[in-house]
Amino acid sequence: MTKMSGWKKPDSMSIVFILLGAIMLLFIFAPPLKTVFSSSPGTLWNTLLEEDVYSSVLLTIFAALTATLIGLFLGVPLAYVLARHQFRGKRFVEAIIDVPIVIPHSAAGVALLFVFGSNFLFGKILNGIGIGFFRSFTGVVIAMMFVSVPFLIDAAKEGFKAVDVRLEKVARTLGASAWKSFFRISLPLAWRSIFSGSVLMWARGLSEFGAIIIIAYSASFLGWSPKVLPVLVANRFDFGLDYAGPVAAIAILISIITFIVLRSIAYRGEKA
Amino acid sequence: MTKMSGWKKPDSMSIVFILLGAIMLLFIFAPPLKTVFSSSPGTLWNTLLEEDVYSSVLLTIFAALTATLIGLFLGVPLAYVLARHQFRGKRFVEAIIDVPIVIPHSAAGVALLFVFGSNFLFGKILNGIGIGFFRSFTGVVIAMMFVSVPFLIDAAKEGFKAVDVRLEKVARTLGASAWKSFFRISLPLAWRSIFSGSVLMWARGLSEFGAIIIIAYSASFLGWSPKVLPVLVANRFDFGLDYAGPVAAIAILISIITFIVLRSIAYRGEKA
Amino acid sequence: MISIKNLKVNLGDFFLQNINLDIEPGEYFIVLGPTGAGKTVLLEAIAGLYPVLEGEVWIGDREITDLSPEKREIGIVYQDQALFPHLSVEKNIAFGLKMRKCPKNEAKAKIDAIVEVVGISHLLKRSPATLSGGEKQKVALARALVTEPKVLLLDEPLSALDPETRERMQRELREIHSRVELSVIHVTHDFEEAIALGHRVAVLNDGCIAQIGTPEEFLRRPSSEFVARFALTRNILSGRVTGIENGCTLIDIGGTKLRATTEANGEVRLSLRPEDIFISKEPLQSTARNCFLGVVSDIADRGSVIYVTVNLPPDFVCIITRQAFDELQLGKGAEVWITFKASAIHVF
Amino acid sequence: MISIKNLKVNLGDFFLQNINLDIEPGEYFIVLGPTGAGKTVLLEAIAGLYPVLEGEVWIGDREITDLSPEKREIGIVYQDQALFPHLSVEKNIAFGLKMRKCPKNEAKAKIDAIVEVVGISHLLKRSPATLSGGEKQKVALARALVTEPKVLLLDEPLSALDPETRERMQRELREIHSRVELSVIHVTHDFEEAIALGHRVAVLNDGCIAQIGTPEEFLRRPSSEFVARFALTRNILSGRVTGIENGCTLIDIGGTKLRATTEANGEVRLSLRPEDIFISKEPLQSTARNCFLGVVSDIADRGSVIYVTVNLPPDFVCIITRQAFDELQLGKGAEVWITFKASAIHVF
Repeated sequence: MTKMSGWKKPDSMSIVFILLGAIMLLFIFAPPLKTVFSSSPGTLWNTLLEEDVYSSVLLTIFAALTATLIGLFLGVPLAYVLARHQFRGKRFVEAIIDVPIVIPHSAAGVALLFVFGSNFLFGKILNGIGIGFFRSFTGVVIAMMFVSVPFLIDAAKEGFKAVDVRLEKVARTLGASAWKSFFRISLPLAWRSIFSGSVLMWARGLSEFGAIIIIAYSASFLGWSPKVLPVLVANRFDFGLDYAGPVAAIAILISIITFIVLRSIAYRGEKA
Repeated sequence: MTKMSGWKKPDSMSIVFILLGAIMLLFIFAPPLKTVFSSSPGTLWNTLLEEDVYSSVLLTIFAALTATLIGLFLGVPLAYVLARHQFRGKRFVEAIIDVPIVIPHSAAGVALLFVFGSNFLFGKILNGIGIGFFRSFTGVVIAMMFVSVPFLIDAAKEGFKAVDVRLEKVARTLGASAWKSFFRISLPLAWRSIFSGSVLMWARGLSEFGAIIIIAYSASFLGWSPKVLPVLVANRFDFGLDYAGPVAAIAILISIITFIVLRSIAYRGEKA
Repeated sequence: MISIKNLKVNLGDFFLQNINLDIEPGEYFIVLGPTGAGKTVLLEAIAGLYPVLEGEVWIGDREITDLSPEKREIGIVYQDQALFPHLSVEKNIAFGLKMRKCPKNEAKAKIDAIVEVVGISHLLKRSPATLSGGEKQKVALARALVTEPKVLLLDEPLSALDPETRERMQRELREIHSRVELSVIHVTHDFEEAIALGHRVAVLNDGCIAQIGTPEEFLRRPSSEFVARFALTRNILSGRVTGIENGCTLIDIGGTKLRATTEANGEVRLSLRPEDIFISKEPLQSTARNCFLGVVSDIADRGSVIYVTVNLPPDFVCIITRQAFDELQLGKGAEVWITFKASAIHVF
Repeated sequence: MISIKNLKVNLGDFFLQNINLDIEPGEYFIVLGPTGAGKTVLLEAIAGLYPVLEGEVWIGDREITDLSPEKREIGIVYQDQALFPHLSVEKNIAFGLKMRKCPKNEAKAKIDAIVEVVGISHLLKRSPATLSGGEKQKVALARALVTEPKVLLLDEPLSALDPETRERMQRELREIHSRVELSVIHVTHDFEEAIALGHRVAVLNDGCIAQIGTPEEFLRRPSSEFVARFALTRNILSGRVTGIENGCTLIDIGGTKLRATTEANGEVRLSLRPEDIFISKEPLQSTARNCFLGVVSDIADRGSVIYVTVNLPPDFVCIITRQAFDELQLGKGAEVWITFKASAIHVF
């Protein structure tokens, strides 16, 4: 007499929604998948062995990592302040944080030049201490950081919000200073969100093209002069889709695989 | 005898965190602000009156809007399914949704060509019904949609999650079908998140450069053949920062102002 | 009116199974269980809101197991009321009528009637956010009742309320129920609420029904120690049957010999309700077969009543009114006599 | 031990103000108030976790108003315990000692001692997520107590527990408190909890203290109707003083004339506790000055005790034990006599 209740028979809405959702997923996932499978593994391997490809991969990964580390140092405190304090204009500050997501990427590159270019304030300071910006590793890092740091700040903010503020309060009454309560309670409990925000920031940095092409078409790095991966792809596309395909596939593989692996580490052991 | 408690005296951590946070905010907000104020209002106005600038503004805004509307139609159902149902592989599906954020933008353009290009499956279908993709308005819309739809889906998902599922259940027992309960209860209660997700999607579409430059350096639109704003900025930058500045300022102004205004509409009446 | 036959649902960690309930028309039926016993899921399964693995749900002679929730004519009220926050009180109540395409005049008449019964006519234009807990509860009740369901499901409807409102709402629930005759299934974890409201009560434990009966049966004859504890029977003791004397069974509980009316043998567990024990300064002349001298070891003041623990050993918890307590002038360490009938002892 | 002088804090919608409390060393002090009265904020202000607008906090003869929370030696336990989820029970308890740089051996000895007192030695290696509500509460208590605070603040520590555990924990709190002598401020919305635990009680209403006193004073002499309602004094009536007879004041409550010992005049509000009313089938021969015939209009069964409403009019709610109820064989509509002393009537 085993039977399923009527509830389990999907209603018309569920069917339509799942169908529309599947189209959406197909739209999102088909292009990268098609790109990856359009090149044979052999072609991908040979492409990866080209000097301007592997130097580009190294530059891109390393620059994005540097940007993420600086982002952690400056962004996590901001996220904590926003998660814990109420103040006038907080909405506005939160809107500002998302500004880099919404301004056109090439305009972001131009805007960064306006501030960090050698004729301008921060640029002069950087120059003064011997750090170049235009066509430099620093320029790449700053561009990546600018466009990607909102993801880290937003994720960290949500992470801190999810930590019961009373845990910190109890820690204080037990003798912990504000610093100790932050490092022993808040940070360990929010690390999952911060880590997955960092992964997103890193991956988003990796993906940046518009701001970087304005600032650093190529950058000197470890004796090479590589372009970042997105620039390399666009550069090769000038010679046609067949030529750009394998590099695009490599770029996609690197970002998707690291993103999904690191993200699953962040969520390991946690329920859906 | 009025005095403030010791609690109100900021501790050293608050001071350091606010300082670091302020640096972060300055880093984010100074470049766009500097760019906007580097051109006089008169210059901005004259630039806006140039045909290739205003046609570009119209193309960009309208294409991003079209992308957002399609995103709403396909993305909101997916978001609802993800918010309400548990299934194996849900984590993976959620990771897939964020893939467009993390793959290099130029690679995304290449990937879209692999699927929508005239030699490929969807491209053939589009061609068959007389819709071009390469260098077309459709291409711009699809590129924008691809890179920006994750923002809408994620926001809508969070919005639906915040609606107590028991409201829908009560509606069902009161005689509402699944559809009615969705349109009368779930959607009105999640609209704020969906709207602010749409704003973010729209603004993110506006900002796309890498994928679009691969697919549509310029597109035919209302008799003109404009480039999207980010491409126009990069294009003008080839002639120098002074030439690109005003267009970058216009692009930044349009995106920031619409973003902040629409966002404050979304949150109007809600507490911080 | 409503019959649940062999119901089985998956609760993730465990199953709710072998659930058989027959609820009479107009009966106020309570399902009692601790937090996490699956009480809410049981209601949702009945309403068609949670998948059923096995079993059937019938309303009268019509099986509804496969019906979608909107066709079942079963109303539900949740603990935190689940009012639609974007609709006014009036529109909340009208929602069900609108969904069922009830003509406007008729809807108005029905709303006016139910609002009268529940006593919330003055709240119609308000937004749910501005209501107090008790008011919200009444609106949720009116919203469910206005569609004239065959069965009303109440999911811990009073536990989010403060004690005073809860008592008042219990009384009002009894009154509303007596005015609109329909079958109610009310789940709660509060034993006193069950006793105060239920015609019959079912106790859930480990996914099964541990006992079904009237409140009186739960107080007098709990089927197991679990039920006895849940019924706040504060004295649950172990003993050994040692013989029979004058028609009473003698039970040795660590030296003290109780007289009980049971046919059990060997090691036994038994319960004794605090209100069945009489405390006095002098030994009592009565027909009660058990009378012992002990020492007051704990006093728990509850305002109107006071729980006095008397140690023989073992500890016996007794309840007395404040008035009696003041008259007896009890304090910790005082010597008192406790007296109870042989029939007050219940052996599991 | 701890003195709060003229405290004022901002609660957003309103202020908590004119708060003056002097708590003795070793006193168990209860702050009672409805949900949203600012009880938690009051505790956090005392602990230095919430900004104080005006006023002072003293421990002994040391002002601590400006001290940061980690220097105040005030422990706090929240309603849902707020255990650090990423630390084991042992590390939760050790946290405070570690922060205070207590040497390892000494810390171990202190933990062993407190764990013994609270009775959780067997839980040390467990993760907080695996504990039951009562166990969590004890761990939170041990964590606060191990640092030997001067004052312990308890924020509704028992209200998240089920009724049986709550009763047990009340008893254990009393015992733990008697073993570790320190001042406790315990906030709750549960009047019975306040009565069961508090040496003294303060009632909060509208941001001010409405009354401070012993539990007995709250039961016998509530300062206002608000307090009386909160103390679950079920009979609150309006009347008019009509004269004096044999040393008793006559109060007319809608036709029925009560005899009270008050010097009030004119229109009055009065309260009468249900346990002060005696129910009988025959008029009672006693020194009690008030004796009336009425009709049973409602019966609310609470298991051990039963609330019987007798209508004269007006309604009088009386409490009797189940045993007495069974003996009287009461039913709705039965005629009964109610009897109470003149001194049982409290006029506000």
